[in-house]
Amino acid sequence: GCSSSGKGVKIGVLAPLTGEVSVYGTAVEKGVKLAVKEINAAGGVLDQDIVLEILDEKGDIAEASTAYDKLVSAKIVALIGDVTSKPCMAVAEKAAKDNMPMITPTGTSAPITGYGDNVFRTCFTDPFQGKIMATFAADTLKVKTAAVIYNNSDDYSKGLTENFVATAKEKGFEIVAQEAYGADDKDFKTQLTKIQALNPDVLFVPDYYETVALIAAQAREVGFTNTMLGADGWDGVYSALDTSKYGLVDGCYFSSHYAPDDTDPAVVNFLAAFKAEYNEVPNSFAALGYDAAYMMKAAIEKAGSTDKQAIIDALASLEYTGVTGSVTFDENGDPIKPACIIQMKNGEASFHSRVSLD
Amino acid sequence: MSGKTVLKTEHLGIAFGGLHAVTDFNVEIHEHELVGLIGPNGAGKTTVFNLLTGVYQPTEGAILFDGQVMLHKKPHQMACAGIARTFQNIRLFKNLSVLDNVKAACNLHMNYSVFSGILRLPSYWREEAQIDKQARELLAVFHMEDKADFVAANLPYGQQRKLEIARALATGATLLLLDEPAAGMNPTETAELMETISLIREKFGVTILLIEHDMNLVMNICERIVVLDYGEIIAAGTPQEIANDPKVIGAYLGE
Amino acid sequence: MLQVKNLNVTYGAIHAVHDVSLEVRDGEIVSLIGANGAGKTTILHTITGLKRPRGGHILFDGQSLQTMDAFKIVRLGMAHVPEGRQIFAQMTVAENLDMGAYARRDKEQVAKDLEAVYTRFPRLRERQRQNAGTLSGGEQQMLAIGRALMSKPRILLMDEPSMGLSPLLVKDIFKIIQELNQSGITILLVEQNAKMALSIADRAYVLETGRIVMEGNAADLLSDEKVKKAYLGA
Amino acid sequence: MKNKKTTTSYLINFAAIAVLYAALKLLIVFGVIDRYYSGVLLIICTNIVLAVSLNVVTGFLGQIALGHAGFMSIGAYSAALFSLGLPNLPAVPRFLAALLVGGVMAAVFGLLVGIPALRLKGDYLAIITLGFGEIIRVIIENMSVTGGAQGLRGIPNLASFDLVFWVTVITVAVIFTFIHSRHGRAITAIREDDIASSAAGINNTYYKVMAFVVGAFFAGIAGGIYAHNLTVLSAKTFSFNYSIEILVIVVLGGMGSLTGSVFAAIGLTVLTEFLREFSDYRLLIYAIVLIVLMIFKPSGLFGRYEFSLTRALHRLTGHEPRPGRQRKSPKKEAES
Amino acid sequence: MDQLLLFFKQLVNGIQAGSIYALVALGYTMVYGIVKLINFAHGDFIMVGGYISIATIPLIAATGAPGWLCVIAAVIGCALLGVTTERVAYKPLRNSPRISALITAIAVSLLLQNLFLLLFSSSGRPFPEIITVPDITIGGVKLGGLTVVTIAISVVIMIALQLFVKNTRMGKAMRAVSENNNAAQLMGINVNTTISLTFAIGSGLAAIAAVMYCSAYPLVDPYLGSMLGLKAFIAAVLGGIGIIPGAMFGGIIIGVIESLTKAYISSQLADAVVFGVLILVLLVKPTGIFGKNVGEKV
Ligand SMILES: Nc1ncnc2c1ncn2[C@@H]1O[C@H](COP(=O)(O)OP(=O)(O)OP(=O)(O)O)[C@@H](O)[C@H]1O
Ligand SMILES: Nc1ncnc2c1ncn2[C@@H]1O[C@H](COP(=O)(O)OP(=O)(O)OP(=O)(O)O)[C@@H](O)[C@H]1O
Ligand SMILES: [Mg+2]
Ligand SMILES: [Mg+2]
Repeated sequence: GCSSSGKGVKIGVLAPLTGEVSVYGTAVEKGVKLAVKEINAAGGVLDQDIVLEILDEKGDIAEASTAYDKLVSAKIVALIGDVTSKPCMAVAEKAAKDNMPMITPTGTSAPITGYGDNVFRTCFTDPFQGKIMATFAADTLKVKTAAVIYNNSDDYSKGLTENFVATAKEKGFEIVAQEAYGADDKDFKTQLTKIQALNPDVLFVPDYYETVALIAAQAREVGFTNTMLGADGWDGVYSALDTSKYGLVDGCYFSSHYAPDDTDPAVVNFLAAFKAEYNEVPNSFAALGYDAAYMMKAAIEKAGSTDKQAIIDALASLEYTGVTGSVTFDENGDPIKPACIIQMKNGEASFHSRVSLD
Repeated sequence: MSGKTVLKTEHLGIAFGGLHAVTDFNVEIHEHELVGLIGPNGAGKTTVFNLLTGVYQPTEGAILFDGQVMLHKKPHQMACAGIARTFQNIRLFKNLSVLDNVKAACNLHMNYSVFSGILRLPSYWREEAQIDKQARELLAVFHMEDKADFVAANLPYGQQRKLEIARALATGATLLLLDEPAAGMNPTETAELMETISLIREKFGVTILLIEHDMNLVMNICERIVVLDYGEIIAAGTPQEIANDPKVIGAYLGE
Repeated sequence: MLQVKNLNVTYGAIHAVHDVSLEVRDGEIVSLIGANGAGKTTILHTITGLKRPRGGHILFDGQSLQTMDAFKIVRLGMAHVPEGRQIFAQMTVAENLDMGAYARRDKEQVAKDLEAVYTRFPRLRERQRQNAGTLSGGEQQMLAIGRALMSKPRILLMDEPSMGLSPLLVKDIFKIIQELNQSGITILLVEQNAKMALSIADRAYVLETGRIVMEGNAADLLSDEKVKKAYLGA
Repeated sequence: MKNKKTTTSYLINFAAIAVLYAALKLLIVFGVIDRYYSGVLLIICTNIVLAVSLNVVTGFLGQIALGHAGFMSIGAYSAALFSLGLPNLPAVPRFLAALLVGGVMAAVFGLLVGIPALRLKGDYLAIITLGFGEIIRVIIENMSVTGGAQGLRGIPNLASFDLVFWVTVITVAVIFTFIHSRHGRAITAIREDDIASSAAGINNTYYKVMAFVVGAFFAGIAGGIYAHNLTVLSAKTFSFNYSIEILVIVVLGGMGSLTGSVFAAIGLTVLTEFLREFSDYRLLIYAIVLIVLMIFKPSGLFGRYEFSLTRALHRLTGHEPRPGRQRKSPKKEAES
Repeated sequence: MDQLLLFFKQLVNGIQAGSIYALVALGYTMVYGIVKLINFAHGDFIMVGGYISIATIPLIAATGAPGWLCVIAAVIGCALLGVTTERVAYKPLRNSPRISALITAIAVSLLLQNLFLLLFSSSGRPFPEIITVPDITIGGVKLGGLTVVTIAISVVIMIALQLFVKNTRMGKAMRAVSENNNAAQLMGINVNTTISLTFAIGSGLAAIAAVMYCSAYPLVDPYLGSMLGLKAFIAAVLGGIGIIPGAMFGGIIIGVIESLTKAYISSQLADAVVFGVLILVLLVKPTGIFGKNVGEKV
């Protein structure tokens, strides 16, 4: 933990800092910490510093739930977290009872915000991104056939797949194959060989960048040369590829919250600050954590107090523009914002177009 | 030869791969008898015990116990039928108390259910009290009542052998198979063991088949001796007959 | 050749051996007798380094063994036929004997000794390829002795070698022990069969509950009333 | 056998438990034990149930089983689906019935798995149970009733401290009496020497399976508690890593000591919570602690020792009961 | 595409994955065969080997030497790690219940994972391409050069190990130790060095496996070893744990089953099928495919 003096506005953070999914947890943590550092440097909120109570939950439901209780005992006024969907739900269930203002930066599973009016998120929902990419594939890429390879034991991957497939029907292109793999799989050649045999126009790979890097490489190995599509989980895929392999993902697209080459000062400053702080390129997890922190600050300021209900109301009517776009929340607490499509080309991920669901 | 036949084997035999460890083994043992089974090392004596107790399944022949044919019986079924044994190299429940070693063997004639056990229903108390009494009495026969709460592994060697016999008796067996009970005992201890054996024979009216290399013991307490060599019976008869049988002397006793 | 001075050995709380002193001179057969649990095995284990003494000294040709590792002690030319045989159950009879010669390099001499063992125990030759674990009790005992001989020891510690052997073989074993002794191997013999042991031994020690209570000329002990009553069952 | 002594000792222990319960209850009511600590209490109870149930198989039957989480998951899902299916049942019966359903379902699977698996021993049994555990996981992940990868949501939060506390007490008590009945004796005999046990007339297969089923049953109960405490289930949770965590508790406490399982369950849970402060260092420290403990206490903290309140009291009041082997009084473990 | 051709492609995919399992399983089985300890940390030794390689490759590249020489550093590093682990963590438990040693092994695995999590963060590091062997194409089926190398290495190691254990003096010592520690000492065998050597070899193999694995799946993270270790262990058990050719065989089998299941039954249920096969095999042959059944003589 990194709690300083008891005084100040206490905000809780829940994230997996150890265990298999700690990659994402630590990224979020970095984003949040950076934001709070800036906020406090700029005078904090309500003339007080923001004090973070960060707890690890190992990506485990039970741990998340007790960790949340611990945060409540520590008298936090609001919660940023959790990072992955299922712990998120366990926490949301309790937070709803406490009417605790809660923003999950990255909990993408649709039901999370359904637990109560106090639950918000900064990221896209699985359905949203699934639809976005299907729309993009149909309208922009004009594909006739597509295949999906997804992680069968991951709700993010599965959620995106379902919605991508559903939308494909509406948009009238054919899904020729849906291949699954397990959580810890490293070898996807079999599934890819099957897909390759059907030679679809695009391959949708809804997973996080480390797995994506492996899949991309093996897809090319079995001779699949067409375009691959992904979602915000792809952000950072270059960091998982050897420089000599950057070519593998050339001409691939993924949906994201912001474009690294965006000239919007918010983005530019964030990238600069992050690089300065941690000497690495942020991925979307970091960006979302960063924005979540700023939103919470904005809400508290707007509420003018640390009263829970006040903060929740403030969030509900918040209009905020940050790194991951300009956000308002819908009645569920899900963000209303367009997605931007990123194109990968020789080692550069650059803005391609903005897509929103009509 | 008084009394009815307890055990009868017909052409009993077993082969391990090519090796015929026991072949055409025919014996008939009568109630209350004490028969010795002797023979050179590797003759097949222990194997006979393993066949009689269902550890090995015979490759030929049949076992009749109390007139019933014992076919494809598992060891515990043999025990329930009334054949109990001790082992050439002691096999106690090392970390259990002496008392529990005996009680464990009483299990086969206890019958309160799991639930009465868990809920401590009357049947539990009744049966437990009863076998507790039985077990202690049995230990008393071996002068071990004071050792009841010792961990079996900490008993001196001689008493471990005795405990094994006590455990075998606790199954309520009518036929007792003892595999080299005197092995590793000095003459004094052996003498004591001989008394115990005859005693339990009187007290529990069991029939005993016993393997032993200690001729002093065998010749003194056995009424009848069967001699095995290379898996086959080479002689059978009273101790005197055996002691003077040239075949036996040549193969086993030496002179 | 082998000297044990005020040896004390404990198993946790159990004090198994008290101030035991004994010596085995070059070329002797020394026998150690005593009731079950007297501490005989413990003493042998301590001499060959399988068990560390609590106190006391063990000297073998002037070298002190009490802190030496078992495998080094063995390589000094000491072999041990342990209680309970301790054969390699999953190896064949032949492999077991081969292991006996592990510390030796003189190939052809090893081959000769192997032949010698097989002639001593024809049953082992019959069973060369059989897994030692499936041997009968007595066969395993033969194997244990044979294996010890394969190391061509200068001193041989035997823990109840006659245990589980047929009368005929018991006689053989004691004959073999004498032959070995004549061929120059010193022997420390632990036996339940005290009569036999004393009849072939030069000297003997009587152990009771971890203490030496009598020692001396084997013949004298053999005729000693107390010993007769306690160990010869007469 | 059933004399004054045992009866009084039962009473004493029951009294002790009741006192403990009252104490905890008061602390909760007066908020000394806040949400967080009572949450931890629930997890401790779950782990206790898991540990003592696995101890039946690993400690008393002496077989390594790496699939315990599998049975737990079956209990968890079936209990959850049951209480989801009967929304208008009053909370208490709904919860207890759900636990029972969970337990029974797990026991059924225990039977199905046990009969073939227990023909193997040692490491082979370990790996085969692991296999079954993983299969169960994969299947749950691919069924629709279980919510598949999305997990099962909206399970009513019925696991109140009072109920869970008493369920735990009863579990420990039942397992204790089971182990100290003829059946338990047979099971430990098999552990000691299965050749001798069958020669003594014990039907090894029957009792092995029995032990396995009892273990599975209570694992299922633990699953039920877990489900109604966290309201969300994910098949991933019940991977073999979880099975191993449970095994660690059992071995650390001492195989064959229920007292050990209980205290280890408490100790390790508290340790995990305590280490939460150290965020990324916690598992490192945890591992080191584990290694050190194993090296210095190879047979677990309690070995096979069982704590007995009755004995302790006797010692305090001076007059020792009949010395010798540890006789232990039931329920005691549930203390603390 | 022609179904038969597709089938062969899938078969090759299976063999590719399987050859890695085989390589890992060899190390597993080696240690188990002698020490009778399921060394749960074996997979994590592989992880360590991966990081060592990543660290050394640039240095080697700087000297202009071929990158795969990093295997030397990895082998040395892992061997040392293995021996130290044994001395520190396992040796004290030699005469304790085997399960205590098992728990310790698990703890060691946990320790390594989290140590490397602290040292190198949980984000995976790309593994450079150091083994560049041309692919072989037979009738439209491409056999990856890497696979050929992996299989070749596994086979060589398998044979070498087999000969070593069966025929050399050290090998005999190992078998003796694995059977009966005390008796081995009485034969004049230095048990400690024997066991250390066993771990050195086993861990050395882990290092080789690491290089091959990372070349096939070029991403190294602290958890790389956990699932791999498990799969390899299953392969070893399937083939008959402790039996060297068994490990090789088991590895390939597992790989092929996985691949064909994904291809023709269901990609979701692949793991379940693999375990199912394992269970069936064990039920039919309780000591694995190559395992010899050694009943206890009563
Ligand atoms: N499972 C087995 N596999 C192969 N051979 C066996 C097996 N069991 C026993 N034998 C062989 O069968 C023969 C008889 O063994 P058994 O143990 O019955 O001898 P025994 O008469 O008891 O000898 P001893 O008096 O030395 O105990 C022995 O030669 C032994 O090697
Ligand atoms: N591993 C052990 N742990 C605890 N006590 C032991 C151990 N081994 C032997 N003892 C005790 O040490 C004492 C001596 O045992 P030891 O085996 O040396 O006697 P022994 O003379 O060899 O008896 P036997 O004639 O039965 O072989 C006995 O009281 C025994 O209970
Ligand atoms: Mg025999
Ligand atoms: Mg002895």
